Amino acid sequence: MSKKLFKKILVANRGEIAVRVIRACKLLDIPTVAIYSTADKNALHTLLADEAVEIGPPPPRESYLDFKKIVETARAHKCDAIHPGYGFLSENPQLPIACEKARLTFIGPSAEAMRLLGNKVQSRIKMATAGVPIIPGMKASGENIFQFESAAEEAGYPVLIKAAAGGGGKGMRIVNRREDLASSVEAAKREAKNAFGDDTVYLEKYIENPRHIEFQVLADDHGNTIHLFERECSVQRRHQKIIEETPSTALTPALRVQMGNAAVRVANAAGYRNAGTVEFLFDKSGSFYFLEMNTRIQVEHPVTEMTTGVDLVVEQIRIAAGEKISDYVLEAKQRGHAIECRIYAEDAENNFLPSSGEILFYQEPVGPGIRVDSGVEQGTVVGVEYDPILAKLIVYAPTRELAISKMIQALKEYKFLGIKTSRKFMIDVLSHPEFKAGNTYTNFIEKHFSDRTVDVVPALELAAAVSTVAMAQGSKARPTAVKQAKGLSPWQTIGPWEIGMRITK
Amino acid sequence: MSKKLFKKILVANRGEIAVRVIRACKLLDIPTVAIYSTADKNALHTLLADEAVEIGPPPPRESYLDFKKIVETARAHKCDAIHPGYGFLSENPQLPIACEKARLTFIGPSAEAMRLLGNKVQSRIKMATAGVPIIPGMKASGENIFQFESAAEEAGYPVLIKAAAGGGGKGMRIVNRREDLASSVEAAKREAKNAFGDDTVYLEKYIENPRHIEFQVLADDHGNTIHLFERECSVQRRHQKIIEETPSTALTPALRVQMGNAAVRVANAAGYRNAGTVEFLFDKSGSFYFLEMNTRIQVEHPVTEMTTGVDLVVEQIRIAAGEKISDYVLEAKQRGHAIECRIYAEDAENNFLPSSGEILFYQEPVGPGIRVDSGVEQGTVVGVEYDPILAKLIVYAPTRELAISKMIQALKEYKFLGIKTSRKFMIDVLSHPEFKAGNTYTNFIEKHFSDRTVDVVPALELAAAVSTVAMAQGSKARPTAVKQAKGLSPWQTIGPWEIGMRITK
Amino acid sequence: MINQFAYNDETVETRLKTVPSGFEVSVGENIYLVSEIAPGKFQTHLNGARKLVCCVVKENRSYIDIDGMLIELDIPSDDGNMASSAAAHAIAKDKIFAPMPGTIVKLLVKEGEKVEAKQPMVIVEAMKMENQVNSPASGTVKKINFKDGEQVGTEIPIIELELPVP
Amino acid sequence: MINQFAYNDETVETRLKTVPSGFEVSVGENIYLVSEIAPGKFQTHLNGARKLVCCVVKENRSYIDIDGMLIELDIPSDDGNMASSAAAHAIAKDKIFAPMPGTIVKLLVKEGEKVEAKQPMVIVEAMKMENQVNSPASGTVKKINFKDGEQVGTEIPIIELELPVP
Repeated sequence: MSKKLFKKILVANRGEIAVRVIRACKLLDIPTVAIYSTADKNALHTLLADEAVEIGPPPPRESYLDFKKIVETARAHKCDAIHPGYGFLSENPQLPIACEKARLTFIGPSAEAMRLLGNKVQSRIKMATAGVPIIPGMKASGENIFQFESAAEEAGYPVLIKAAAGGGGKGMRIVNRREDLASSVEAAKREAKNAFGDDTVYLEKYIENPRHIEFQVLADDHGNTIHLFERECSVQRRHQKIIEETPSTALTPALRVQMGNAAVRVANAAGYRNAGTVEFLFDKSGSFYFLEMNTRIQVEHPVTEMTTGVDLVVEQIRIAAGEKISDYVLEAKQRGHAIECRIYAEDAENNFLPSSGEILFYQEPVGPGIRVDSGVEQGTVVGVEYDPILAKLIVYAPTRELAISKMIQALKEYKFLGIKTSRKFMIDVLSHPEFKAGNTYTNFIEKHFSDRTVDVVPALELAAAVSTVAMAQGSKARPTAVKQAKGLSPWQTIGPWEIGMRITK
Repeated sequence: MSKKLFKKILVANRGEIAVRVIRACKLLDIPTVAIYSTADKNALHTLLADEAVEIGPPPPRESYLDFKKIVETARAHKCDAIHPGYGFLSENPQLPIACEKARLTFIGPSAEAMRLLGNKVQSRIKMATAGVPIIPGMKASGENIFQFESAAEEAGYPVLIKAAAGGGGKGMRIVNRREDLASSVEAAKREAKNAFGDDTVYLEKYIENPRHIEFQVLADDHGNTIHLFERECSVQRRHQKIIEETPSTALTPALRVQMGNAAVRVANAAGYRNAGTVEFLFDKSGSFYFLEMNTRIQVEHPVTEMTTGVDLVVEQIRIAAGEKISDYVLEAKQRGHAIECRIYAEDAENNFLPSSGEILFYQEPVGPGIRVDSGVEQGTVVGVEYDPILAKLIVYAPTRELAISKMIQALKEYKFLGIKTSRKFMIDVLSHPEFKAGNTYTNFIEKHFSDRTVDVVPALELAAAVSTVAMAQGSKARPTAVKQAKGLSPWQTIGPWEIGMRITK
Repeated sequence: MINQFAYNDETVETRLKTVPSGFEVSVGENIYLVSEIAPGKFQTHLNGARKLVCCVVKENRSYIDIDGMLIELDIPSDDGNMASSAAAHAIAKDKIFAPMPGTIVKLLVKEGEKVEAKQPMVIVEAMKMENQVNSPASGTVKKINFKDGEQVGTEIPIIELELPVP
Repeated sequence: MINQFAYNDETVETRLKTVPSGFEVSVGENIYLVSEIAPGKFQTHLNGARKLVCCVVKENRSYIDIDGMLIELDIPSDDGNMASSAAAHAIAKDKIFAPMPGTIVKLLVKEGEKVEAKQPMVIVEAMKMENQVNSPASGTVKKINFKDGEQVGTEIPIIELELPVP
C-alpha cells in the first residue's frame, strides 16, 4: 500500500464477521488483534488474526460487551483503531466515546449519530422532520401499559412492539388483540434487556405483509454521501432475516432512485459518517416508510459487494482513516443478481430450536460466483452462548433465475454434520414457486411454510446403508448384532433417490 | 429454466475444466456424463457429474483422445451435446465432424473454422488478407531444414519454431543462432508429435520481450460477434502462461477498442461461432500482431468472468443451443481487477520438474473475491499421465493493488502437502516490484527469476518443531532416538518467523 | 452381519458384505453398493443410479447428509437401549425436555393440569431467543421439575406427563 | 525424547516435552510451544509470536507448509539411513536419477566423458514436457544405465558419476 491507513486494528467481535474484517485488514496490509472469550479459544477468527487476546469468560457482558476491557486491550497491543463488526458493541455509543478518550479511531459513525439512530423513537421523529415518510405510531417510548394501550387504539390493531435499542427481530412482538398487549410488552422488554441491556420498547402500526427493502449508504468526511442500491430482505422468520437478495424484484428504476435519495437524506439528517443501512418497509401500494438506520456493517452486506464490485469493509476502514470514498465506489453500478442465505445452527424440522454440538464434518461449496463467509471449521464446537449464525452463503449469477439455481446447488453441496442447520429449509424456500416468481413479503415463511413437512422416510434406507459402511470402516460406535432378520423393511424407497417431502415427520 | 437447452451433456475432459463445465450444466439444470480413464477413477469430475463412464486406460490416446469411443458413449448415454473443455480433443476438427454424424451438438466452433485456425500457417495468411497485422515469417509450414534456414535468414535471428497445430508452448523453440536451428526443429517436431499427433512446424520472426495480450470473443448464430475485453498473459515460463490478469496495464482505452475490433475481425474472417480467444503480441512500440485464435474456452477465462460478470461456459452452451448471446453479455463492461495463478504440480525450487504423488493435506483459501477452480481434493493421487495443472486460483478486487495483495494472501492460505506446487514461486513473482509496477513482458520470469533462490534455513527449526509434534500425535513414522544431544544447531533462526529468501539452496 | 438403526420409533436393518469395489449393503429388498471415497464421503450405487452421501458416526449415532437433508440415526447399544439421550427423548412422549441448555423463562402449565397436544407448556431461553416448547401429546401434567428463572439442562425433563392408556 | 530430522545434507534435533496446553519443543536455543488445532494444522508460539503451520507425516517424511513455502524433512530410520529414496537421491551427488518416471529422449554425455557441474546430461520426457537434467557436480561419467527411447523409473540412476576426491 502506498499509505498505511492504520498501524493495527482490534476486531471487537467473533464468528464470521470477525473473520470478514480480518480478511479486509490483511488486504490492506494492516495487522489485526482478535479478542476471544474462553468459549472461543482456537475459533477461526483467533487463528486468522496476527494476535489473539483472551478477553473474558463466555457470557458476552464479561467479554465481547466489556468495552472498557476491549479499549484497554487495544491500547496495550498498540492498536490505533477498533472495528466493531455487527451485533455486540457495534451500535453502543459508549464504544466510540471510550475510543476517543483513548485516542483510538472507532471504525463507524460518531457516538452522536449512533445515539440518535439507535433510539428508534427519536430517529423516527427526526426523519419525519427531514421529509422522509415514517410509520404511524408512538412519538415517544412507552413508560407504562396504559400508554401502549392508548397508542394501540389510536394506530389500530395489529400493532408492533419494538425495542428502542433494537435490531435483528429481538425484543419485537406483533400484537393482534388488546388481550395480548401486556404479555407481549413484557416479553419484548425481557428480550430487549437481554439482547441490548436496555428494556425500552415502543409501539407502532403494524404494516401487514410488506416487503423489507434497505439501502446501503456510505458517507465520508469530504462531503460525499452515496447509496449503493438496495437489498431485499423480506424473507424473514420471527422477524429475523434469513434470505437477502439484490436487486429487489419490486423496484422500478424510478422507485430505486426515489428510495435511494431518501436513504441519502436520512444519512445526512443524522450527520452520518462511514457505512450504514437505511431500512424501509415497502407496502403493496408501492409506498415506502423509513423503518430505521443501522449504524454498522450489516450481516447481508456481501450481496451488495457481489453486485457492485465494492469492498464495503475496505471502504469502512478507508473512510475511518479520513480518506475520500474511492472513485470507483462513487461510480458503482448494479450488475447481475446476488442472494445470501444465513446458515443458522437450528433445527428447521423441529420448530427451529437452536442446535449445538461439535461440527463433525464440514465442507464448503465451491465454484464460480460462490462465496462463503464462515466463522466455523470442522471440529468447531457450537455452543449456546452466542447467536446461532454459523456462516453465510452468498452466490452471484448474471440473472435471478441462475442465482437461485446456483444457491440451491450450493446449499446441497454445503455439508455440516453433527449439528442441525437450516440448509434443507433454505432449499425448500428457494425452490418455492412464489419465491421464484419474486413474490417475497415479510409473511412469506409464515404463509407458505407454517405447515412444512419433510419426508425423510425414502432416504432412510440409503442413510442406513451408508451408516453401515461408515461403522464398518473403523468408527468407535459398536452396532448391535441382532439375532434374526425381520421381514420387509417399511422404509423401502419408492424408487432410487426419489427423496422428497411428502409425509409429515 | 423456462427452456432446457440440452437434454444431457457429455463432458469430454478431466480435471478442473471438466469440473467447471459440470458446474455450469448444473446451473442450467442439464444433467451431465463424465468420462474417465482408469487413472481418474473417483476423480473430482467423476463425482460431480450425474453419471460417470470409464472410457479407457490412462494414455490419452486410448481414452480422452479417443473421439470415436467418446461419441459412442454420448449416444449410449442419451446425450445430445458434447463439451470438449480445453486441451485433449477441444481443437481437433474430427470431434465436431463425428458429433455431426451422430446428431450430437458440439459445443464449440465448426470443424471448418477449427481447421483453419488450428493451422497456424493458414490462419496467418487469412488474417493478413483480412487486414489484421501478422508477424513476419514463413508463408507455409517447413518441409525440410533448408526451408527453415532460408526463412530464418530472411526474418533474421532470433526466430521462433512453432507447431502448426500448437498451443500452450508445446512444440515451440526460440533459436538464436543458425547452429541451433536443426536440433530445435527436431525437438519441436518431437514435442508437437507427442502433444498434438502432428509434427508440422513453421518459423516466424521472434518478437523480443513483447506482451502477450488476448481478447475473449463470443459469436452466435444471430449475427452477433463481440469481444469481452483483454487478458494480459505475459508472465510465462517456457512459453506456458502462469499468471493472467485483466485489465492489462499496457492498454489505453483507444488501444483496447482498436485491438478488440481486430479480434472481432479475426472471428468474422474465420466464420467463427461460440467462444474463442484471439491472441496478440504487443511490442514496446505499442504495435500488435495477430498470433493465433484459440478455438475453445481458455484456461484463463475466469479473470474475464470476474471482471465482466459474464458466465462464459453458460454462454458457450446457450450459443451452441442456437440461442442469441444474452443481452447482459452484449452490454458487459469491465469492472475492477482480476488475476489468475495456475497451480502446477511442479517443483519451482528444482528447475520446475514435474511433481507427482498423493495430496496428503489440501485446503483451499476462502474469502470475498476468491475463486478456486480445482480438479483435486485431499487424497487425490497426482500422476504423471496428464498435464500438471492442478487448480487455478483467481481473485477479484476493486484495484490491481488490492488484487495483488489478495492473491498473495490467498496463495499463502492455499495448502497442498505431499506434492510440490508453484505456490511459493507465484508469491515471489507477485511480490516483485516490477510485477507490481505492471512491467510484465514475456521474458519477465527469465529476466527476474532465472537465479531465484529460496532460503528455507530460517524455517527449518519451526518445521522440525511442528514435525516433532505431528509425529508424537500418532503418525506411523517412527523417529530415531539418537544417543546424545549435539551442540548448537546450525539452523537457529535469526528472529522468530523472519523467514525469507537469502541463501541459495 | 446384521446391523440395526433407529429413527424416532422406527427401526431399519442392514446386512453388510465386503466386495472388491467396496461394500454391498442389503436393506429390505435393495442392495446398495457403497464405497468411501474420502473420509466421511461415500459413493453409493443402487440399480445403476449413483449418489454421493456424507456420513460420520459418533457415540452410537450416525449423522448423514443427503443433498442438504440431514438424517440422524441411532445405533442401539448392546442392551437394546438408545445410548444417546437425544434419541431417547425423541421417542419418550411423556417427558418434555429442554431443546438445549438454557433458562426457564415461564412455565405455562401447572401440575395436575390437563393439556392438549401442541399446547404451549414452557418458554425456554437459549442463544438469546425465547423458544416455546409445546406438548408432544394430550395428557395430564404429572410433575414439574423446574421453576421460572432456573437453569435447565437436557438430562432431566422439565415436565413429566401422564398419557392416557391407548 | 530426542528426534532427528534431515534436510539435504544437514540434520536438526528436537526435544519434545508434553505441557498442559500442548507440547514444548526445544530446537537449538529456542523453545516452541506447539498445539494441533485441527488434523494437520498446528499453532505455534515462539517468544510470544504466533504462527500457523500445516504438517503431515507419512512414511519417514514430514511435509510442512509455512505461508505457502513447502519444506520436506526426512526422518532417519533406526539404521540411520534415509528411508525415502527421494531423500537419498537428494544427497547422492554421484548419481543422476530421473525426476519422475518418463522416457529418455536423448543422452547428451558418454561413459568416460568429463563433465562440469550444471552441464546438461540427459533429456527426459514426462508429463508431455521435455525436462533437461543437469549434472549436480563436476566429475567423470562412470556408467550410463539407459539408452535413448527407454522407459526410466526413479529407482535406478540414469547416470553414475565418479567425483574427484575432495
